[in-house]
Amino acid sequence: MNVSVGVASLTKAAWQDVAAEGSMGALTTHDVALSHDQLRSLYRLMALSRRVDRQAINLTRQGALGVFASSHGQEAAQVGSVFALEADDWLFPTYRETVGTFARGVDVVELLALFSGSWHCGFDPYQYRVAPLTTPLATQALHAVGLAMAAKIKHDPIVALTFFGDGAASEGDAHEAMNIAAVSGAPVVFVVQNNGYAISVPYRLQTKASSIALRAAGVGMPGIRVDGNDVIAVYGAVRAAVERARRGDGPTLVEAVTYRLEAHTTADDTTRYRSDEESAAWRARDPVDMFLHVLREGGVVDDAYVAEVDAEAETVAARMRDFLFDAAPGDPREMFDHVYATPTPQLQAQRAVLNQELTAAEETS
Amino acid sequence: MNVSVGVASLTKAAWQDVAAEGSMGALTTHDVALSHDQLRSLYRLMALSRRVDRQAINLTRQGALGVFASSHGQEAAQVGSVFALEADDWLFPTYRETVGTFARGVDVVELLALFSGSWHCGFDPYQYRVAPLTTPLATQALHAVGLAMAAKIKHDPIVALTFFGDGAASEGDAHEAMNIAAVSGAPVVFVVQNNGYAISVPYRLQTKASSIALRAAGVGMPGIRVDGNDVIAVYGAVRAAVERARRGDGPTLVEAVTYRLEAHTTADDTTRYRSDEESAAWRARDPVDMFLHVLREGGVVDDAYVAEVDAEAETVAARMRDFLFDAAPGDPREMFDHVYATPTPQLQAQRAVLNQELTAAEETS
Amino acid sequence: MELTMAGALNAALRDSMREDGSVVVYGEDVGKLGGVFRVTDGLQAEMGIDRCFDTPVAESGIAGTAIGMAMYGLRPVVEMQFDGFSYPALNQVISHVAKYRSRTRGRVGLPLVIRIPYGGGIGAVEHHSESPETYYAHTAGLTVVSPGTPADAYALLRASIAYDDPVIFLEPKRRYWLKEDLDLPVTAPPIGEAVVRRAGTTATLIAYGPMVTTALEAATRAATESGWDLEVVDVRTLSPLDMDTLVASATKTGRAIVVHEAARFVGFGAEIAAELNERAFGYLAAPVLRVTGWDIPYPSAKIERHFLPDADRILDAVARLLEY
Amino acid sequence: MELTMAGALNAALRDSMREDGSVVVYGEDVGKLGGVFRVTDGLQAEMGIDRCFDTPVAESGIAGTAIGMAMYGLRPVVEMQFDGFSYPALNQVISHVAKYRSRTRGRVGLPLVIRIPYGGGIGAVEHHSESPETYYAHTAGLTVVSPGTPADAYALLRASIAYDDPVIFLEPKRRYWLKEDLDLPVTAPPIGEAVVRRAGTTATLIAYGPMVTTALEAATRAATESGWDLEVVDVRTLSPLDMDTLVASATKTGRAIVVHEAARFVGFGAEIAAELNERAFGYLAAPVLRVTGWDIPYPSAKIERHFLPDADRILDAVARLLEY
Ligand SMILES: Cc1ncc(C[n+]2csc(CCOP(=O)(O)OP(=O)(O)O)c2C)c(N)n1
Ligand SMILES: Cc1ncc(C[n+]2csc(CCOP(=O)(O)OP(=O)(O)O)c2C)c(N)n1
Ligand SMILES: [Mg+2]
Ligand SMILES: [Mg+2]
Repeated sequence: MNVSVGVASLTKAAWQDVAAEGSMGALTTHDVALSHDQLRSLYRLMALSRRVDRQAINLTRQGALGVFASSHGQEAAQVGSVFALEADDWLFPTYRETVGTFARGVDVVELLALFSGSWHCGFDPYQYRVAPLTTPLATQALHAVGLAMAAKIKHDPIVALTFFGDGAASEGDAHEAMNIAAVSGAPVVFVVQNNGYAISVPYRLQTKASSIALRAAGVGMPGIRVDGNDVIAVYGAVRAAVERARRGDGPTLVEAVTYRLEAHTTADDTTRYRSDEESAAWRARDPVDMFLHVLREGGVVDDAYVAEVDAEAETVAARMRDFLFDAAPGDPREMFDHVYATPTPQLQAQRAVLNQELTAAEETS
Repeated sequence: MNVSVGVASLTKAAWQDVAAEGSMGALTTHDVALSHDQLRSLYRLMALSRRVDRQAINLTRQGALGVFASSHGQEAAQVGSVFALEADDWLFPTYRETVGTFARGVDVVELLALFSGSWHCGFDPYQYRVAPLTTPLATQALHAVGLAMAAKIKHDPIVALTFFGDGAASEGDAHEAMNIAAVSGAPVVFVVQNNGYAISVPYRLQTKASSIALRAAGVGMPGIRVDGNDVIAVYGAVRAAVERARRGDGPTLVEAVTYRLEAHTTADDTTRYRSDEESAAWRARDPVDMFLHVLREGGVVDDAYVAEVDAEAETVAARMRDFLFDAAPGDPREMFDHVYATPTPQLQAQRAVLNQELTAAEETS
Repeated sequence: MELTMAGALNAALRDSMREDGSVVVYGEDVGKLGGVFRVTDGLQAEMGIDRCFDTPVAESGIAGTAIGMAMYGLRPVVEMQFDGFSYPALNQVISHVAKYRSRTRGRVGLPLVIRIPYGGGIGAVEHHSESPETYYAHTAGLTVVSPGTPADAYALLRASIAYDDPVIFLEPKRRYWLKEDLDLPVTAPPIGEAVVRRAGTTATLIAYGPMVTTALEAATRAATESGWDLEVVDVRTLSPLDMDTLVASATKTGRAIVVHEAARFVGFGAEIAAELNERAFGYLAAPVLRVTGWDIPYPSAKIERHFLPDADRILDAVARLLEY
Repeated sequence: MELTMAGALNAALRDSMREDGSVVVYGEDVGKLGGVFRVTDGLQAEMGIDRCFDTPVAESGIAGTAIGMAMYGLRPVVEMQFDGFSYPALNQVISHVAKYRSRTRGRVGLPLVIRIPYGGGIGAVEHHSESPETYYAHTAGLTVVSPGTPADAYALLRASIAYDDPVIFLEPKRRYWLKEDLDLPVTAPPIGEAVVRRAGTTATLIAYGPMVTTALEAATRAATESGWDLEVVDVRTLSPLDMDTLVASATKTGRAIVVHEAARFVGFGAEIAAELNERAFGYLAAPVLRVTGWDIPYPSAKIERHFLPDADRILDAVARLLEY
C-alpha cells in the first residue's frame, strides 16, 4: 500500500481520488486550514489516545477489562477523522474505534464499559451523538446511513460518520450501506480503516481490489484513498467528505491506509500469522511520533506543551485505573429493566425470581 | 444506457471493458468466431425461446401456470450467454432465466414446474448441470462461486455462470459472491441482466453507479458492459469471460444492458410505473428481429430455415400445452420424502397422518 | 364501510402518517407501485416521496437503515416484500433491532415497525409462503403482532406504529382479501391482549393470523356437525403473550388445541402448550394438542392444501382430545 | 489420552480430513491462526491451503459457497466464528441449506457441516454468547447436533461430517476446555439418539451442550444434599429429536425438567415440554418444568452468571417439581 508519504506538511494534505468512473487517481495535494490551536488540539487528542490505549491494555492484563482491541498505530486515522466533525454530527464506531470515540468526547470510563463487562454500552448515545461501539461487522454502517437519511428528510444539516475495517468491507452490509447511501444521497462519510488485517487474515486474502476506495465507483460515489498515518491528510480528506455531505452532495468513501501495531485484541497472538519485520516497518511510521516531529519543526508545539499533555494523559490514565480497576458489578436485576420501554408481565415475573435468589443469597452470606 | 449499437455484425462484438483500476473504457470491437451453423443455432434458440415465453404467458392466463416471469426482450442476453458455455460447465439461473435455461437444454416442461406449482424444481440439476431457478435474489451467485471453488480445488476445467439482475446487485450476497470469487480466483462468470427495472423500481433508484459493471473494479476483477440486445456482442463478451475463467484467470462480471418488455411477472401491472413510450423505444430494438435481420443480410438464414424453426417452435409450444395444461398434481405424500436422505421417525409419523386423511377422503369420494 | 384486510392496513398507514409527521414508510416497490399487495397504495402520492419511498433490493439495508432512522426520531414502517425475503434482515433484527434498548441501558429505544406478509395458501412459488413467527417470537426484545381480522389489522397496525418498541407485524397474506364492515378509526384491545372470538365450553381453539378464520370455521362446523361448542381465542400478540387469557379459557373448557401454519417442531404452539400444561396443570382433562404445518419446507402450490391446517384437521384433533 | 473438547473437535476434523479427501474446512481465521479457539489448529499445515483456508469476513458467503461446494461433491465443514455472527448466514441456511434436497425433489442433497461455537459463560462482549438453537431446530431440513462431552464432540462431529444432510453443529464454547480421557477414535451412539448420562428415579433432567455438565453437577449435589436420585438425559441431537428416550425416562421418573441457556420463550425446552406432556400424559406427577436463560438479550460479563442456569436454579426447580 504505497500511499505512505509520512506527514507531508501541516498545511497540505495528500490523497488519491477515485475518479467518477472509477479509476484511482494520482496523489494530489490540497490545502488544509488548521490553526496552530487546532493543530495542538489534534496532537493533544492523539497523545492522550495513545496513553488511553496503553492503559486499557494494562488494565486488561490485570483483569480489569475482559478484553481490549487496541488502536495503537491507528490514532491518526481515528482522531483525524472525528476531528473533521461538527458538534451536531453523529459517529458510528466499531469496537476498534475506542480512541476515535474518546477523541469525540465520550467519557473514557463510560467508553470502556463494553470491555470491562459492566454494560454493553456504558455511555448515552444521545449525550455524545455517538452510537455504541459495535461488534457485528459493518452492521453499524447501515445505522449511520439510516440516521443520515432521516436527517436529510428533516432537512437537518448534520453528517453521520461511520468507521469500518478492511475485513468488514467484505460483508454484504457494507455494500448495502454504501449503495443505499449513494442512491439516497444521504450525508454519510464511510471511513475504512484499512489496517492490513482482519484478525489473522491479511488484506490480500480479504479482497483482490488494490484499494477498498475503489468500491466507491461501483455505487457511484466519490472515493478517497489516504495515508492513514498522516493525521493532516486524514483530516483533510475526511473534512472534504464531511463538507460535501453537509452541502447535500451525498456520501463519500474514505480509505485510510494504516496498520494495526498491536494484536487484534489482547486475546490474539500475532506470532501465528505475521512477522516482526512487517510491523517494525510500520512502527517506523508511528503516526503520533511523525506528527509531533513535524509540529516541533513547525514550531507549533514546544517541550512545555508536550509535557503539559503528558501530564494530562497521566491524569486520564489514573482516572481509568481508579474507576475501572475492581469496579463493582451493577445490580443484576437491572438486566430486566431495559428490554422494553415497560417490562412485560413475563419479565417482571422472571425479575422476581432472580430477586428471590439474590435476597436468599444475601441472607445466607 | 447508451451502449446500444444494435447487432453490429456477425463477426464482430462490441463492448466496454472496465479497466483494472476501475474506469469504464470506450466501446471496442473484438472478433467473434461463429460458424454459420452456430449462428443458425443461436437464432434457432432465440426464436424457440420467444415462442416458449409467449406460450408460458398464455398458459398463465389460462391458469395452467400460477405465475410466470417473462424473458421477452432479454433473449439475446440469456441465450447469448449460455451459448458461450461448454457441456461440463454449470449454470445458476434465477426465475428470470427460463429461456436461457431452456436454451441450455433443460426440458421445457420440467423447467416450468416452478411456475406450474407441481414442484419447486422440476428437473435434475445434475442431468443438465443447471441449478434450480432461484427466487431469493443473489443467493444463487454464492452457490455458483462455491461450485467453481470446488472445481478449482479438484482441478476440473469447468466454469460456473450465474445470472442476476440490476436489482439483485444491491443485495449483500451479490457483493460477497463477487469479492469471494475474485480473491479465490474461482472460475465464475457473473452475468447481470440489467433490464432497467426491479419490479417497479427503475435503475436510477436502484443505484447511483452509471454501470453495474463498475462493481468489478471494487473487488479487483474484470468488468464488461455490453449491449444485451446484441446476441453476438453478448456471446463474444461472455465467451471471453468464460475462456478467461477456464484459463485459471478468475471471474468476470458482465453487465448485459437490456430491457424487460413484459411486466415483471404476469401478476404485475406496468402502467403504474412506466410509460409505453419507454418500452416502445426498446421494442424497436427487439433482439430476435435485429438478429434475424442481420442473419438474412449475411445470407446465413433463408425463409426455409426460418419456417423450419417456426414449425419446431410450434411443436415445442404444443408440448407445453399438452403437458402443462391440466397437469395432475403429484402425490401429496411425496412432500415428506425429500426433506432428508432418510425420513425421520417424526416425518414418517406425519406422513402416516396425511396418508390417513387421503385414504379417508378417497373412501368418502 | 366494507374493507378488506389489505384495505384496512392501507388505511392504518395513511391515518398514522396523517396524524404523525414522523412516520415514514419504505421498502421494495412500496412507492409508485403501492406494494405488490397494494397495502401502501396511494401513500407516496399523498405524503410525498420523502415519507413513502422505494429502496434498492436490500432487506438487511431496509432493516438496518430503519434503526438509524428511529434513533433520529422518525417512526419508520418498513416492508419486507414476502416472508421468505425477511431472512436477509435477520442479522439486523436479532443483533440490533431486538437488542438496542437493552444494550444502551434503556437510552435508545427503537420505535419502528417491520411489516411482513406471511403464510401460505395463495398458490405462490417457493419462498413466498413461509411462517417465520418462531424466529421473531423467540428473540427477546421484539414485540410480535399478527392480526386475524380486518378490524385488528387496522387497530393493531396503528398501535404498533405508535408503540415505543420495535414491532414485527406479521400480515396473514392469504387473508388480505378478507372483508369486514368497519367504521374507521376502529379501536380494539391493545397490543399484548388476546381476545375470545367465540365463547364455548367443549374445548378451546387457540389461533392467530391466518388460522383465526380457519379455527372459527371449524367451530361453526363443529356446532352443527357434532354439537361441540368450541371456544376460539385469537392470540393477536405473539410476544408478549397474553397467557392469562389462554389459561383462563383452557381451565374453563379443560381442553385446548393450538393451531398454526408454521412447522410444529419448536413452533409457537410448543410454547403455548408447554405453558398451558404447566399453568393449567390439574385442570386439563387432556394434554394440549397442536394442529400445525408439517415439519417440512413449504410444498409447491399444487399440493399446499395438504400442508395447511384446515377445519377437518382441527376437528380430527378435537375428536382425539375428547377421547381422553 | 486426556483431551479437551476443543482438542477432540480438532482431532475429529483431522481424522475426517485424513480419511476423506473431499472434506474441506474453511471460515474466518481457521487457516494460519487455527481458529480463534484453535479448533482448526494445524489443519492447514497438514492438509494444505486447498483443504483448509481463510475466507473474507462474509458469513452469508461462507454458508452460500458451502452449498455450491457440496453440490459439486466436496464435504465442506465451515465455521461461524461466534454464535452471534452466524446470523448473517441465516438467509442462506433457511432458504437453501435446509431446503435444497426437498426443492430439488431429492436430487441434490447437501453434505455439509456448519460449526458454531455457542453459548455464554466465558465473559465475552455482547453478541459472543448467543444460544441460537431454536432458529435452527425449528427449520425443517436441518439436522442440529450439540455435544456435551469431549467424547461426543469427537464422535458426533465425525458422524456429522460423514452425514448426507446438512448439519448445524453447535459447540458449547464454555466447555471447550472440559477434559476427558479418550482413546481415539472413540465411537458413540449415532446422530438422532439421546443418552442417559446418569440413571435416577426421583426426576429427569434433560439437557444438551453446555448444560449437560451443569445438570450432572446438580444431580451429584442433589444426591448428597437432598438424597434425590436424579436421572440426567443428554439430548445430543436436537433435530431430529429422540423423543422415545425422553418419554421413557420421564415416564419412569414421573417428573421432568428441561434445562437450556437459551431464552425460555419459544425455546427448545418448549418443544420437549409440549411433547412430553402429550406423550407421557397420565404418567407425569407434575408438569414438565423449564430451567432456562431469561427472556432478555444476553447480559454483559459482570452479571452473566445471574443469567445462566446453574445447579442451584435446577435444584430449586426440582424442589418445586416435588411439591406437586
Ligand atoms: C458479522 C461478524 N462476523 C465476524 C466477526 C468476528 N470478528 C471480529 S473482528 C473481526 C475482523 C475484522 O477485521 P476488520 O474489519 O479489518 O477490523 P479490524 O479488527 O482490523 O479493525 C472478525 C472476523 C464479527 N465481529 N462480526
Ligand atoms: C431476497 C429477495 N428480496 C426480494 C425479493 C422479491 N423480488 C422478486 S423479483 C424482485 C426484483 C428483482 O429485480 P432484478 O434483480 O433486477 O431482476 P429482474 O426481475 O428485473 O430480472 C424482487 C424485489 C426476492 N425474490 N428476493
Ligand atoms: Mg482490519
Ligand atoms: Mg431488473
